[in-house]
Amino acid sequence: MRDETLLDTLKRRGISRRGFLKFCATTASMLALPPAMAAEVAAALGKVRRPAVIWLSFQECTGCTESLTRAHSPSIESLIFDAISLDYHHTLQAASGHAAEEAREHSMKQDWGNYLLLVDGSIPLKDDGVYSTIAGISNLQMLKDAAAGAAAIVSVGTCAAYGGLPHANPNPTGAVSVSEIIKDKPIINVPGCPPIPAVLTGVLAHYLTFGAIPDLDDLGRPKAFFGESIHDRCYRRPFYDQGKFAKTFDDEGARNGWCLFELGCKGPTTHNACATTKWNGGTSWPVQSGHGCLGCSEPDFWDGGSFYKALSTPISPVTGAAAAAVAIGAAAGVAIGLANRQTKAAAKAAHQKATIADLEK
Amino acid sequence: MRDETLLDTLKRRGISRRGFLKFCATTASMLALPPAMAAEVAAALGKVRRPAVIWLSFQECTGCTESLTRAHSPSIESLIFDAISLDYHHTLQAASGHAAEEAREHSMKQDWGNYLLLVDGSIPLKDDGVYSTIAGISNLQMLKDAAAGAAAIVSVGTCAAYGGLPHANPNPTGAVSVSEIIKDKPIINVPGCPPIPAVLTGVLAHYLTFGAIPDLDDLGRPKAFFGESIHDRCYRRPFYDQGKFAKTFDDEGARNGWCLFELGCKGPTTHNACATTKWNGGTSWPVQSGHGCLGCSEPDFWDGGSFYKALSTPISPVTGAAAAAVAIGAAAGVAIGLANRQTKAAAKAAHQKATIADLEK
Amino acid sequence: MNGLNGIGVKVVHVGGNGNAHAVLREIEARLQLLVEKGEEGSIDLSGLPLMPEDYDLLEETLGEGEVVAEVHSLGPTRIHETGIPGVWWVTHYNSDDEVLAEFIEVAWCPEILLTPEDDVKDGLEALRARLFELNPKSPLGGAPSLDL
Amino acid sequence: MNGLNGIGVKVVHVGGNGNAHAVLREIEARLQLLVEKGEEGSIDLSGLPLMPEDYDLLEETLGEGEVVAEVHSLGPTRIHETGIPGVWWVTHYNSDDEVLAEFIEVAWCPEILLTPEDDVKDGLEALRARLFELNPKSPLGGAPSLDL
Repeated sequence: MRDETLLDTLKRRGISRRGFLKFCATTASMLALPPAMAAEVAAALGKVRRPAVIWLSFQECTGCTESLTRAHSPSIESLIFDAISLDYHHTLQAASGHAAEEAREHSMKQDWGNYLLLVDGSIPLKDDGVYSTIAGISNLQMLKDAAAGAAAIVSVGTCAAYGGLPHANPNPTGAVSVSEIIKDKPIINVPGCPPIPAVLTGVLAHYLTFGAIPDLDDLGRPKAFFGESIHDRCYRRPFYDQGKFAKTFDDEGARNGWCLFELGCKGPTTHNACATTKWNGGTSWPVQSGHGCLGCSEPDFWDGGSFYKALSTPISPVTGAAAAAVAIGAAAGVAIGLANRQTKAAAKAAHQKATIADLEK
Repeated sequence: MRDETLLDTLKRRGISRRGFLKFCATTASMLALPPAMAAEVAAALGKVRRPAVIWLSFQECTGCTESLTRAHSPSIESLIFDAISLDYHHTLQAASGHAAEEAREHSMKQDWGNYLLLVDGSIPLKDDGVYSTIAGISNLQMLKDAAAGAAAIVSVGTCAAYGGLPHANPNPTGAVSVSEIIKDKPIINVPGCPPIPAVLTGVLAHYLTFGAIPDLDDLGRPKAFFGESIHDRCYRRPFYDQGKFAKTFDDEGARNGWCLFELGCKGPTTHNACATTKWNGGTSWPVQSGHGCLGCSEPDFWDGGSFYKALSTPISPVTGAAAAAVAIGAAAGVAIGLANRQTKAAAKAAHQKATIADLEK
Repeated sequence: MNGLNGIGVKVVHVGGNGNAHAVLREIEARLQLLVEKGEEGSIDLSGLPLMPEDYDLLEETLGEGEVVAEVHSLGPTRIHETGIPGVWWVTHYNSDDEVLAEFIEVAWCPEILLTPEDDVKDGLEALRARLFELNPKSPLGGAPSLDL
Repeated sequence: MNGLNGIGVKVVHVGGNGNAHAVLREIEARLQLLVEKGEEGSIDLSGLPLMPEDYDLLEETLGEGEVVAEVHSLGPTRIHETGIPGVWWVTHYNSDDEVLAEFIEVAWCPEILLTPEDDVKDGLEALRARLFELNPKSPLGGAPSLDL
């Protein structure tokens, strides 16, 4: 079982080749790859072994785990989780206390140097980390131990990525992010309060597909999902460009679905995939529900002032090359190919016969 | 409209190319061509012009026309009729009397030498044909006039083909078949009392497809439909081979669906397509309803003795090459290809890439 | 006995006439041809007389696959993939839902599902006409190249 | 105002954000590629933000075609040919009927309808196993040749 490929795992679960194709098409969509890449994704995923994953939860509210496990029930996303060998998860496993810690140590030994370490929650450093311990071990100690044998670390949620709410003023526990402690391992930040389930599964799918971590931005976030701002991908964006703004939450503009910028929307300074991925199985997302973006995937978003105060700086109407491509593309009829969220993928989007090799690092 | 092709005609009626493909697949099935021929049928039908057709009804009960026009409503068969230019039909046209006859003469003149002449009913010769006249013209005269300008003649039903019921002893009107009067034109007999609608449309489809009349047997019938006996294609045939017979209409054997030979079934001496085409849109046919075949598509079937007396001659269990092929084919797994009703088509059935040219005369 | 009701007819399943086996053998042969040479083929089910029991045997042996489809043209055509991939059951109906013809297709995809080539040309014209209606001012005809 | 009901929200159709036009232009370009080079392509509808009005415009402009199909694997995938032949709307759902991904395929046939090649090999094995169950005595393996 440990040595079987992802295709084997899915076949054992009765997933047919068409199901696998669908899985790959959906994964390619999730990774913002051009649709023609689905076949290449399939070829890669069909060959890779299941990676072992250990998941540690520190100073957190369990919102991240709730968000991820309650995303879609027997769906593509759950299959991504099935595709990994999730050896240890505080909240989800049956074992607890010392028995659980023994299981963790056993898994770590077995895959030393190769497992993927997922962490949610911040790590309190004040008073020797006494504010959050598991089976008598401080979060700091457990993180250091587990990180030592990890191939890479994924910081799940804004707390693990940037300290999040525990880190907010006055930060009574001295909470810090994973990257402030671990300096010698690749760390992928998947912030969000909570993070978007599809983004985490997308990162896992990328790791499964390419056997490497994705391209990251300056804040350690995968560019595929965080490369553009909420504002750039917002369906209300054209109203911003036309100067049509809601001034209160119940005025004519609000009813017409105009831009929420003046009501404090942080979309222009927030990088996340809500505008395209949406929430609750694609049902809606904050801006669609009529509320501005809080900016929850950015560092220190709790300390950034009122959620209802407009960003003071004028925002350049179109940021970056991808957005410019939208404008050109819309006129030229190649909009989607060029507006692709992943820069490398975008460059290949026009070539139907691109291969995985083109996208690998 | 007169010059348009069949594909044009169907397109004008809103039939798409897929619909045309379906039409051709059904037509190929009707003609007992191998399914791979559908594409070739399509190519041929797409190019041909609509032939003009004149339909004369003589000494008959209108059963033939009823059978044909009430076959399927807006179906493939009605499309075949749409595909021809039915310029004159006693029963179906709105005009009557002298006006109708003028229309007929006009059509004949317009397509002199090229139209297809369809005739149902026998022609009474006794007393100068006085027993059946139309607008003062005897059937004999009208047949001779119309036949002179026809490319070919189709005798629809047993009356036109062999005299039928009017011809039965003591034949008070001196009724004869078309072929006893017309000697200088190709005549296709489509007997049956009434004839199977699909067989007539099949003959028309063949004429449309190949631009020629189909292969005929000794009695002038298209071999595609009359090449094998009812008995050879009967789904109860295996019971005959096993010696399992119904002895009365309500015994154990009748209830078990055994062979009706001993109850007078004329299947072994009757050539027709009932066993495969069935009746009423494929619902059933006499033998399936528990009654033996009357032999209505054979000459003088009214004068052949009781419908309930068993054929006295022992019948060779398998007649002809095609039936032998069934036996071999059933063992070898190529049953349908070889059991094909049309000999030429059967020979080609194994070759998926056969073309229309292979089948044309 | 008086009247039709007095006639003791009952339906007994007597196992078919054996022709289903012949059809299954032909399917096997065609499937081998598809695997080895990629050659597609079709079997006309009206070619051999089949009893209802033979149909049952065919259906049970082939089973149900992952795909169902319906084509609406000249009445419905209903298609399902059987439980044997590559083997499709295609039934043409007229608009009264009567069976016109029935085929087993052994193919990557039943032909009638594929878009006819000429239709795509017509489709491009139709799409351009609709786009022109939507926005008469935008340039037409020469669609933008995808090779940027 | 007291309570949520007091908030005067009403849905107003304001005509979409214009991105439907961009998608239509890409479909046009891909369709031309299909006509001229036979090259198939696919457009991921999650690639550009679309408002409900944009969906309506897309659906109205493309219309409905002759074919509908459903693939049952990993939840349903529903497919329909649009009124523009060669343009297919493919929506993948999970088993809770939530949309996972949505594509416009410009192709002779959407890829997921085609039988995967390896499945046919497995299918031939499966059919042979079933035939052997039906009749253990008959010879197996070497299917009869169709070239007689």
